[in-house]
Parts: sequence; C-alpha cells; structure tokens
Amino acid sequence: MTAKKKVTGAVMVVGGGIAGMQASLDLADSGFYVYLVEKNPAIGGVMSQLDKTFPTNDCAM
Amino acid sequence: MNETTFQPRIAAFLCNWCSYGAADLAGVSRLQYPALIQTIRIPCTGRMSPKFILQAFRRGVDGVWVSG
Amino acid sequence: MFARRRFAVLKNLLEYIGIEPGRLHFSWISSAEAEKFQKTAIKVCEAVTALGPAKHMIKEIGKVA
Amino acid sequence: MDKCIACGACSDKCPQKVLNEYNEGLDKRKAAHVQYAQAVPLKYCLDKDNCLYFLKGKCRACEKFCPAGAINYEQSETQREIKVGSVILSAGFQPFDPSIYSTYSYANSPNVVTALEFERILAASGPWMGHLVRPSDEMEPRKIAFLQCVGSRDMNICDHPYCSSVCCMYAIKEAIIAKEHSHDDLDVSIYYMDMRTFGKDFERYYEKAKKLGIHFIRSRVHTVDLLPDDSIRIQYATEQGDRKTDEFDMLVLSHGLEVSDSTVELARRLDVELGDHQFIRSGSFTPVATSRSGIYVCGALNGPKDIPISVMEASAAACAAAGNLSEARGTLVQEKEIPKPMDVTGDIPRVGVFVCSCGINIAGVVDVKAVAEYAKGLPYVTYVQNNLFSCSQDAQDNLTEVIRAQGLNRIVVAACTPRTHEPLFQETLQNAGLNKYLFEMANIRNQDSWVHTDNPEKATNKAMDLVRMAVAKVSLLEPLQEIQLSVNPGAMVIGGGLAGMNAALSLAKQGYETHLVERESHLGGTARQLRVTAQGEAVGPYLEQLIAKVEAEPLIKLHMETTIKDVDGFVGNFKTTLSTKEKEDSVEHGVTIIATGASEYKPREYAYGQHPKVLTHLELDAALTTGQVDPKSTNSVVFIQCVGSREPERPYCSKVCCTHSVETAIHFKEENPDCQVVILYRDIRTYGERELLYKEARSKGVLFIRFSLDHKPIVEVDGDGLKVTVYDQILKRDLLISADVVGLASAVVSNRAEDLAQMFKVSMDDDGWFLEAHQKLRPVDFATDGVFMCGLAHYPKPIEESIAQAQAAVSRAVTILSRDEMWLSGTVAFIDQNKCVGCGVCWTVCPYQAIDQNEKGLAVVNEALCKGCGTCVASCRSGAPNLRGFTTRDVMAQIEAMM
Repeated sequence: MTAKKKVTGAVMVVGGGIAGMQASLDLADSGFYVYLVEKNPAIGGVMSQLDKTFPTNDCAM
Repeated sequence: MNETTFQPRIAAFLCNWCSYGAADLAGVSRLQYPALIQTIRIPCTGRMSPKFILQAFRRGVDGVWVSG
Repeated sequence: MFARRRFAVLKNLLEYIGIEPGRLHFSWISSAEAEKFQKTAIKVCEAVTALGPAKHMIKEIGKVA
Repeated sequence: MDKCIACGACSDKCPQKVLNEYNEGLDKRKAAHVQYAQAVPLKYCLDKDNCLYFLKGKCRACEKFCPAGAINYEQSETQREIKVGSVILSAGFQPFDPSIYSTYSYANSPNVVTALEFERILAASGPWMGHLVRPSDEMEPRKIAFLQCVGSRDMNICDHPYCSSVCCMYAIKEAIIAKEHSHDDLDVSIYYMDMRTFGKDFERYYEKAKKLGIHFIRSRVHTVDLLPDDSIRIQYATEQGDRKTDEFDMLVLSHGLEVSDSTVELARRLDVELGDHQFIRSGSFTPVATSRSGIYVCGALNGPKDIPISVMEASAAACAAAGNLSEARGTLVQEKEIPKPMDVTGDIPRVGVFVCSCGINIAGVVDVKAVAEYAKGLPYVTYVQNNLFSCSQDAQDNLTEVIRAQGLNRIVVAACTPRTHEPLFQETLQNAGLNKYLFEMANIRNQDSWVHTDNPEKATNKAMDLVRMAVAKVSLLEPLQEIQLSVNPGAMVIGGGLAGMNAALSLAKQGYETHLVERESHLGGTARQLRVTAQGEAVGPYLEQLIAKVEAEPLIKLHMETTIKDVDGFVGNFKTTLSTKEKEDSVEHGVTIIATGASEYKPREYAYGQHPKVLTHLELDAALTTGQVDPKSTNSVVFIQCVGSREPERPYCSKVCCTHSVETAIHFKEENPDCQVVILYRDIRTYGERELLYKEARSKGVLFIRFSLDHKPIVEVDGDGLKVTVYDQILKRDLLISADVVGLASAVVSNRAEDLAQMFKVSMDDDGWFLEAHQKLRPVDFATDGVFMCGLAHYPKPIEESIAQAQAAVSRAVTILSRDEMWLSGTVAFIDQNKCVGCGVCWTVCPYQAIDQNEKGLAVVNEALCKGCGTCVASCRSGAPNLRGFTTRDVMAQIEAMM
C-alpha cells in the first residue's frame, strides 16, 4: 500500500512588506490559509515610508 | 450683512478614490478647516455632471468645489 | 480628461448667467495629500466668502422654468 | 487589540517621547503610538522598551484616558506552533547605514542625510509635513547634492560589491520632488558612476530630470568637509582628472540595500542557503525557489530590486508555494453563508439611523444626542439609535436585531468614514437579510468632528446636514443585484517561448487545463538563441527539458502554427477563435496570459550586414554555440552597447545588453586570455549582483571605453578584418581598434501585436510594450480583468525575471480560476434603451471599453467589464446611461437636501 502524504493547505509568509502582502493576497485569493508574520505592529515595510514612487510619481500609500 | 459674519454654503463633490480619501486623512491628522463645506461622495470625477453644479447653485449654495 | 474639458465650458456658461467664476473651484488631490486638501478647502472657503452671498439668479430662472 | 478604536487618546496622554523610527529618527513619537497614520491594522500599541510603566512601574496614563478600555499591560510574548504546507520568505532588506564611513561625515552633520531620511523630509506625513528644510536650522536649502553608490559597488569598509539597483532611480525621483517642493529654484546635483535607469519608462524619467535642470556629474566624491555655517564642501575629480570642489546646503547619501543580521540569522535557522552577499540564493530557472524545498523567497531578500519586480516575485512565490499544495486548496478556508436578502422593492422606506459617538471622538465635539433627535424628524426615518461605538461587535449584533425587529429596509450610519467602515456595515446588513446596497454613511468623524474641533456648534449643524443628505439618498436607493458569473477553469497562454511555457507548466501544476498557442512550428522563442544566463547556467539543455515537459504534460493542449483570429467574452468566460492553415477552432477559457515575446533590432548602423563578423547579441551567441566564432582563434573583439537603444527613436534602455556583453566578454577572456576584448559603452548597467560580472571582466583585462551619443563609434570593413574608431572622453582623442569580431548589443524591440491588443481590449505604451494595470502594484495584470502578461512582451528582461513574471501571471490568473463563480459589483452603469440614440459618445469615453452596440445600434453595458466610474452617464446628451447606486436622481436628492 502506498500511503500518499497529505499536504496542508496553509502557507506561512515571513515579512509583511509589499512582497509579503502581495504573496499573501494571491494565496488567500486562491484558496489557501495564510499566516502572515510581521515583527512590527503594522504591515507595509519600507514602502510605507516612501513619499512618492518612480517613475510615475504616484504616492506610495 | 457684512463680510466677516457671512457664512457661505459650499457643496463639495469629492472623488471617492482621491480627494475623499485626502479629506479622511486630513481628519486623521486633525487638520482644521472651516465648517462650510458639505460633501457629496462620487465614484469618480467622470461621474460629475454639469447638471449637479447648476442644481447646487439653483438650490442656493454660494460655491461649488469639484475635486478629483 | 473629459471631465476637465466639460468644466472649462461650464465655467463660461456660469459667468454668462451671472455666477462669478470664483464660486466654482476645481482641484486634483491624491488620497495621501491631506495637507493639500486642507489648504485647498481653506482657499475655496476664503474665495467664496469674499464674493458674498450668491445672487440667487439661477434660483429665479429655475422658478420661472 | 479588538477594543482599540484608534482614537489616539493614549498617544496624546502618553508622557514618554522617543525617536520616531518611521520618520527615520528625524522627530519624536510617544511610547504609546501607531506606526503611521494609515497603518494596518490601525491599532495603537505600547512600546515596551520605552513605556514608563514597563520601565519604572508607574504612569498608566493611557489606561486612564482610553475610552474603549483597550489598554492591556499583561500582554506578553507567546509561542505558537502552526502547520503549513509551504513557507515564503519576504523579510526584505535594511537600508545601509553610512555611519561607518568617516568620509561622508554622516554621523557628524545633521545636514548629511540618507535618501530614506530625505524621503521622510519630503513626505507630507514627515517631520516637517513635506516642507523641504535642512535639519540643522530648518532653513530651506538652495543647493543640494546626491552622492550615489553609498554602500554599493564598494568593497572598501562595507564589502558590498553589488549594485543596489534602485538608488539611481530613487535619487532622480527625490531630486525631482525636491525641486517641486522648493520655493526658490533649487539647485540639485547628482554625483554618480553609471546612471542605471534600466526599467520600463526609467530612461524617459532620466531625460525628464535633465530637462528640469538637475545636474548629473559623473564622479565619485572622495572628500566631504563640514563648514562652520553647517553647509558642506565636497571635493571630487572629474573624468578628465581635474580636481574640483563645490559647496552645498545639504547632502543626500543614496545608500544601498543590504540584508539585516536578523534576517541572515533567520535564513540560517531555516537552513536556507545564502549567497556571497547574504541575499538568498536562487537559480535563474527557479527564481523564487531556495535551496530548501517548500521554502520560497521573493522581494529584496533575493537580491536588491525595486517595487514592481518585488511584487512580481511575490506573486511568483505564491504560485510556486501553491504548486505543491493544489490538492489541499480550499481545505482550510471557509466560504461564508449569506442569508437570502428579503425583497423590499416597492416597500415604503423605513430608514434606521445609527449615530456613533466613537467614544469621545465624535461626541466630544458633535452633540450626538441632538443629531439623533434631529434625525427622528426626517422623512421616512422610523428608528434612531445612538451608539458608543457603532463598529463594535455587539453593535453589529444589535444592528442585525433592530433591522429584523423594526422591519427596517434602509440604513444610515453616521460615523467615521465609508472608506474604512462601509464594508463592515454592509456585511451586517447582509447578515440581517438586507441587500447591502440599501446603505449610506454620513461622515461625521473624519470630515467633521476631527476637522472642526474648535467649533462644536458648527460641527453639530454640519453633522445634521450630512445625516439629512444621507437619509435623502438612502430613501431612494434600490436593492442592487450582484451578477453571478460562472468561471471556466481553463487558461489560454499565447506565445510558446520561455515565459509562455513556464506559465503553461505552472498552470498545469496547479491543476488547470491550458491551451498554449504558438505562431511558429517550434517552441522556445528568443531563448533558443541564448547561450548562458548571468549566473552562468547553460540555456540550451534547460530549454530542451522544458519543451519536453510541456509536450508530455497532459493538461497542456498545444496549438502550433496557430494564430488568434477573434476573441469574444470577458473574465471567466472567454471564447477565442484559433486559426491554422487548415482550419479554425473555437476554445473556451477563463483567463488569458499574453506572452508574445519581442524581437531583436536589426541594426542599420556599424557596418552591420557588410561583414560576416559584425554580429548582433543573439547572432554572436548562436555563432559561439555552433563554433562559427571561436574565441581561441580570435585576436580582438569589440562590443558596442546601446545599438538602437537610448536613442531618440527608441528612448528606452533594453536592460539585458550590458550584462550580456560583459558575460560574453568574460567567455572570450576565459577561452583565450590573450584575446583583446573591448566594450564601448555609455553607462554600464549591470544591476544587482550582475555587477560582480563587471568587476570580474575588468579584473580579467576587458577594456571599457565610454562614448557619448554625439560621438558614436565608427565601424569600417578593413580587408578581411574590421576597424573600429572611438573617441575617448578621457584622452580626448580618437582611438583606432582593429577587430576580428564586432558584437552589437542590439535593442530588444516590441512585436507590436496590435491586433491582439485590440481583441483582448488591452493597451500598449508608446514603445509597443504591453501596459500593465499599475506600474508598481499590478505589474502583470492588464487593466482588463482576466488578462495577464509575462516575458519580453511587457519589457526587455533577463531569463530569471521572465520566468518569475510567468509564475506571477499564473498566480494572478489562479485567483480567478480557483473560484467556481464570481460576483460582480452591483455599482454598474445601465442604459435606458428608450433614450439612447446610438450616437457613440459613451462607448468612446468609457475607459474600460465596457459599452458595446447592440443589433439596433444602441448602447449596451457589459456589466462584467464596467467598473462603475459613471463617465458614460456624465457624457451622454440624451440622459440614457445611469449608474446604479449613484443615479442622477440619487445625487440630485443629496443636493436638494443640502440646504
């Protein structure tokens, strides 16, 4: 008998900057439970500290 | 009525994604401005029709502010 | 873009029927520009206050029509 | 935390001030604080290391003043064990700290700031609210300078030989914004080594900056002196070797990106391999995989990179992480059950008004009791309640109960702002069996009590006005139906190159049937001609394996020598007609990924076509693979960069050419150390860890000679050989180089698939690259739902970025494919067919191409494409279109109720 190992439908994402947030959103939107781990009290990472972004000069928020 | 006591009524049409958000953030930062403005939230400045502006004046507002 | 063009025309129309251009204001403020919002709000209030009460001309036209 | 209402009372009353790390320590914050105004979650917290209660055992001021009882001093660190199928590491970077350099005087002068500090100075939410001032005396600077490559491309002291990739662009951005913020004509200089503006639209941005008068000076500044008046003197040498000095009010250090010690420690704990510079190691063909299976990596932790590439990699990592777990999809998440809403059409409005006190946030200024009393007298209002916190859980339970008990069919909540709280209340309406669109909020906090603090009477009057307007609107609102669409769980990938094949395989791995459409008779695209990646992996064998996998995959339906003839439908339900020489086929699919690649520019310059050994990039790669060009028998090779790129006709950088020429140059030197190898360049753009190749090439004796656009090199056929003349900027004279082989770094150019763009209703930019929905945050999505892009069709990029983008496109596509059905927003436009005259204005102005003509020539809205902007409504002369939830009648009612 070949017992197939069952996989867990959850993912841990370490770091809640722009990359971590995007990865979490995609996974949650495609049917997976996500643990997003961030050491600061708010997500956003360095991007939240930026005023504007190049090359469109859009606001970073 | 002299100018110092005149309190105009201003209708503001604010885009939900831009100026309405800025107005909310002004609140968070407690930035004070005169209480003369009444806001109507619109989904996008594209929705803004000249009719609304004319109607606001017709209803007797003293000014209209449209902000995208 | 379309909105901008439409309102340029409207301003002329309003002036024609007796609404001073200073009563109608347009601005573009992004959702993070709280301070710009405050400043513009103050500016609009000051401009309209300086003009005094609207002459209610439109209202009367409205009543006739 | 659930109790915190983010009123800020704790922070107001907190007596302990500490440096504010969010503003890079340029100002102070309290120990009770929120990281920034838009923080998510928007909850205040106590900084245990600085809170007086934790330090000295007394204070507790915040507890005393918190209106919600949300302060809890007992909270402590807890350990949890969680079970997951995959892990994604996205711990990011830390900005390099330049204090270890004594040369830059960063530690000694407040007016020498890092770029991140400067970012905070420019920010409206920063310490000076966006006023550009220098820290020492808060005077407006008149002259500032940026120094590039601080902590990058430097082995000295910091041991960071790599390029940080983002600093050139952020320096230009900060320079432009600084000029905008300055009242006088701010003088800005940027001191750089190579200007690396290699991304989409970056080169144009650079050109714009030059036009704005920003000075670009090619030099590495060696000495920084502080002057008695707090200004700064710098000394540098020009390219020609002249010594120069200049003085500035402020100096901005464009500091690089590095991995923090704690992240390195984390990677070690997870047993994930790190590269030489502490960035996590990943291969070019598996760009988001780490050395440990099941653990993936994305963002700057994987090598210095900018936001769009980070976002792209994040989606790619999500795709890779989900690839192994597809059988467990949906096992741990639950869909919510929503009761069927009751039918209220035709019923007389019974409006319930809920006035929130928000603790003292509203009630402290606005007389909420008076507002509630006033609301009772408004038309159709049958029930009014004042809540301490309308958003609390027990208030939601109460709202549900009241709706049922009082038979309410319209709800107004006068509280904070709809932008944050509308979804919460709408959910409660749904749970109470009411259509969620029968709801309106009056913004009496953010846009009233908080901004008219000193004028309670006027604020109260304004609150009454806003409630009156909301009631007038809500009474007219009708229930809106969200349209349910089924989703076809199949995908179509257009283009069978490296990106397209990777996308198809990733889709198949996640269990989705995929149609892969290729115009040619073979798979592989541009990669067929490439020799090696920047990391030195051979492309040929990888491509062979990839093609074999694609051909063997049962979930991939290959359509070779096939083109797209017609596309019908929209997200979830596309119907595409495929055409081959013999026949036409119709295929149904839920999503589309466009991966149509790009081409190589065929040069008209540099004697191309006049001599068999003047070869483009791809031709030289192919010739090296076949042996037609053998480095061992080559005495001299010259590479010319920017052939057809960064020119008026094609004002963009092709991104891949510098790295490609450098890696080929190294190959020549390795095979034949005596071969003379020269690279003629304008700026060397070996971004990120590719910089190491540049370093290696120089150490192997490759000569780099810079030319400028107005002094381009000349290539002439000289008997059997070739002769290259270049004007040397340093020596200020022409150099003559005889060459056996000339490699032209030819531009990557768009295939301009305009018919395809039209059929899928997607856009292209001026250079012919497909245009993403948002350059930063939605780098692989089109503005049209359900259509995605990857590979060279988006912009020139190296193999690793193409593959990551392919995986990212799949991740985005799966967010649609994994649903059985989709719900479209009820806020969409509709057309009154009796009023429409078919003039066509609405379908011309619609930014989403959501309006079509029916068989009578009249306008019809495709609700699946409509985004509810209302532009059609405002543009129609006949008044035929209207926007549900924002009809002309609804807005007019608000205007009527204004006075």
